[in-house]
Amino acid sequence: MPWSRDDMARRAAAELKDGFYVNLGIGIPTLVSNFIPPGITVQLQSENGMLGMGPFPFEGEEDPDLINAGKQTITELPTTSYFDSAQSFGMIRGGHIDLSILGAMQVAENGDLANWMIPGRMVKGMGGAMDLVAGVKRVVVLMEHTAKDEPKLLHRCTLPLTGAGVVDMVITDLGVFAIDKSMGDKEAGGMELIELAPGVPLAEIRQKTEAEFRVRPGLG
Amino acid sequence: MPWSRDDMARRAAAELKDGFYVNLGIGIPTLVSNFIPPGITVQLQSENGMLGMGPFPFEGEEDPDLINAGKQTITELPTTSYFDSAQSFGMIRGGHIDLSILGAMQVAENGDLANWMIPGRMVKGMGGAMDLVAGVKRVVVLMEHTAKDEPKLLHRCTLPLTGAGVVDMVITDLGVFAIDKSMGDKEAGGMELIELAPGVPLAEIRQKTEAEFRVRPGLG
Amino acid sequence: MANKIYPDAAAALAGLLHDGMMIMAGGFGLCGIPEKLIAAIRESGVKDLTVVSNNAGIDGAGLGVLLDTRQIRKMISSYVGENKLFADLYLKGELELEFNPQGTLAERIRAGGAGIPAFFTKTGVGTLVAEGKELREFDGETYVMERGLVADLALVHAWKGDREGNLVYRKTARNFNPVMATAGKVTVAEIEGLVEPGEIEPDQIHTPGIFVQRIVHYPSYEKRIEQRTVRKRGA
Amino acid sequence: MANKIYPDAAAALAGLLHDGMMIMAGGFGLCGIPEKLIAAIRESGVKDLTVVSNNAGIDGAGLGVLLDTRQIRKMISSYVGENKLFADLYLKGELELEFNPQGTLAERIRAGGAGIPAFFTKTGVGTLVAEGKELREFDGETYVMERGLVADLALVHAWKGDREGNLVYRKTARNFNPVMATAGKVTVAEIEGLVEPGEIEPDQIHTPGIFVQRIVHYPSYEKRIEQRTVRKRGA
Repeated sequence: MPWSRDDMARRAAAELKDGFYVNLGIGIPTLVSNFIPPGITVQLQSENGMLGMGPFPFEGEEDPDLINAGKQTITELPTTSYFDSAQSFGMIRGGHIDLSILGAMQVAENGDLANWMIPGRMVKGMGGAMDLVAGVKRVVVLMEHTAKDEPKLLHRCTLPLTGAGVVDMVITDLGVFAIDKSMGDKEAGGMELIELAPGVPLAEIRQKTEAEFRVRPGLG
Repeated sequence: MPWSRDDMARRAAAELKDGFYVNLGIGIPTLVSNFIPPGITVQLQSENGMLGMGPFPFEGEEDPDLINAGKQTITELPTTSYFDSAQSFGMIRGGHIDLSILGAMQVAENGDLANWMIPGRMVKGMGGAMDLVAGVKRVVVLMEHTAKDEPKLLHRCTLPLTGAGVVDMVITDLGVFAIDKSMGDKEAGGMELIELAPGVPLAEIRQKTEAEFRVRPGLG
Repeated sequence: MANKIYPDAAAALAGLLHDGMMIMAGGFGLCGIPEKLIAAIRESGVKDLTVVSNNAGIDGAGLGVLLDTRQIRKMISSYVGENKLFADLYLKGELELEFNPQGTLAERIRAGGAGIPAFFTKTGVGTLVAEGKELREFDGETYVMERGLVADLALVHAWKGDREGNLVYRKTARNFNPVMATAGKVTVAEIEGLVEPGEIEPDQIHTPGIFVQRIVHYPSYEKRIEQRTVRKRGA
Repeated sequence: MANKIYPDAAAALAGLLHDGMMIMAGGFGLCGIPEKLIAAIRESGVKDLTVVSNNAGIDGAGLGVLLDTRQIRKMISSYVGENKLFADLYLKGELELEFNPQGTLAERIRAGGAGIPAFFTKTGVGTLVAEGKELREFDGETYVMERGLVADLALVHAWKGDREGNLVYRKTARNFNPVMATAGKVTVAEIEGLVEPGEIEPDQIHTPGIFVQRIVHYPSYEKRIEQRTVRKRGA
């Protein structure tokens, strides 16, 4: 049975380590904060200028001066600090954030990521996504395995890239893939299926994936 | 009679305008703060990270965390703000400081300035001087006209430069020179004597100046 | 002290506006935007503006009000997804758009204010953003060169300010405001609270007064919320 | 929360030191220097250091104590005029020296911490500082390219800090400390006052905890004054 969105978020949360500084994208990645394992403390960064993001406010306690990068009202924590946009992206670009978990339209087997633009349709902009994938130490993509039955894990992305060779791991509703970015475009084989959602046959993943990938020995 | 150091500082203070942000170098330039004309308020910047520098503290009130760029104990004012070295030099390099008044070993008729190094003797370092002359809107040099009877206003500097084509005005004990930096190295005549200290003969200035200069009509 | 306080936003902008100019406006979404100054820009009728701002407001709020009046010719932004009129004008070719990655935008503005004409960044390498720009390798990694940005006018919103122009921002309303304050040939700040010099602890000043030429004080602001997300009590 | 607090400076540096490494040390003159951490570096005996610091201390104080023991191979500084031993070692060829203009030094460090490998500046164009470096024209003006700096270890001194590593500096003791905190592969902070998270107002934090990996708290410091200048009362 494929993973639910909560299952996917729970699996992504297993990538967190105590003391990590983490940036969560909008959509399914936001759910990850609900599944932080016990005994682990992470600080969530919001690229509009905040470290130590707290939960949504109680009704009536919303503060228009306190929002996250998705423009949602949030709260602060005892660990919170605020800073300006240049410092925020200095933090991101300078490699100080341990982990970024974000959504994607397409991921290629060489680690290329596309998640900001569909040519010919309205373009909303990349926001901070290009900075995050270029600067954060480790990039985990959390997305549905297919879109309208079309594969999203591709040999090469067909949409304009957000970043080239930037993705380290992809978690979909069907399984988990690790990408060895150091392989680059030089040869196939940089992508490896390392986990299957319980009861999902390997054949199904193969059929729904365009990207070439190895299978971790013993899997499936 | 040549100007005293206080006279020179007073003349330099006439370059201040109300609301100016000013950086004063060590030595004679420091004296300028004693001669700020009535009705004029300026904020003094200290490049180690302070705007709105106050006077020396009363004895017993020295604070080791509060010094100026000359490492002297100072005080703060109601207008004071503190910031880090990157912001301080962003302020300087970005052209936000109106006026820098500093000392010099040599100034050339094209606006070149040398004030940081004598080759073969110990080198102390340029500190913030190169940033100041490159970034501040207007640079005024305050110096003795000669050193051991050798001219300091030269055709070209012989010492390593602090900045090329950066000086707008030179005030010495004998007079005041304006330098039109836009003339650059293209032709002589960028430097003009615009004031004489009272009773100083033009002939004396000519004799003690190697730089080529015009004399403002009616002077001397 | 030279007076930096102006009676209202229109007065604070008097003499600073001309058609075709470049204006920076602080804020992220509708958070920390210079709303009174934007309204005064609208009233002034100045047009053909190039506006540098992370977002373009929403329909009828923020910079959206300058889209209504077609005063903006070009936006330099990182994300404009919340504005339907924007999409409409853009698709009809009535509005130019230059997308910058958000961090590149912030750094370009910071560089402009700090006298840095250009810098290199990893962000955008291998994407549309790097097309036509100089690429360069440092220590085995490829970077793209981006240029500093200086505007004719920067508009910022601060929480508190004193007569000298020292500013303090509040929570995530800080965002682009401090860097933009450094990058305007002239910077005008609207503030929520006006205090005397000395009332703000000098270690806690976010924007030193040197960066602010004009100040206008309004005691109340609209401060719309884009996404009102809450949780239940006692959950 | 992962523990960042260490019992003393030696413990805070344990496992981080190796001969030939590059260390950044905050401070301007003797103001805001990480004096306890410098003393622990001396005790450790680590050598062949490249030290990035605006100054080199004075004889017997600040980084001067690491010159006494010949632990420093090279200094990257803007001004070393207050140190006689420095002059001596340099003239004897026992110490390398790289002068950077103070603003270029600050910007190189800030760039290193912010993932900027290189930038252009006007400072130093036409001087010895620009020799051998790339020059480039932007909008009719000539600039020199300077490189970002990242150190193996950054040592900073702060006034207050909490267990998360959020730091606040005091007056002009701030100087190079906040930028260096961002530019160390590991950053160790010595603090004068330790408080609990939440005790520092989040709008007033100068260095967010993400930049600080280890903290050591000492309640008292030497804090020598280099130039004790005073005025008379009732003048």
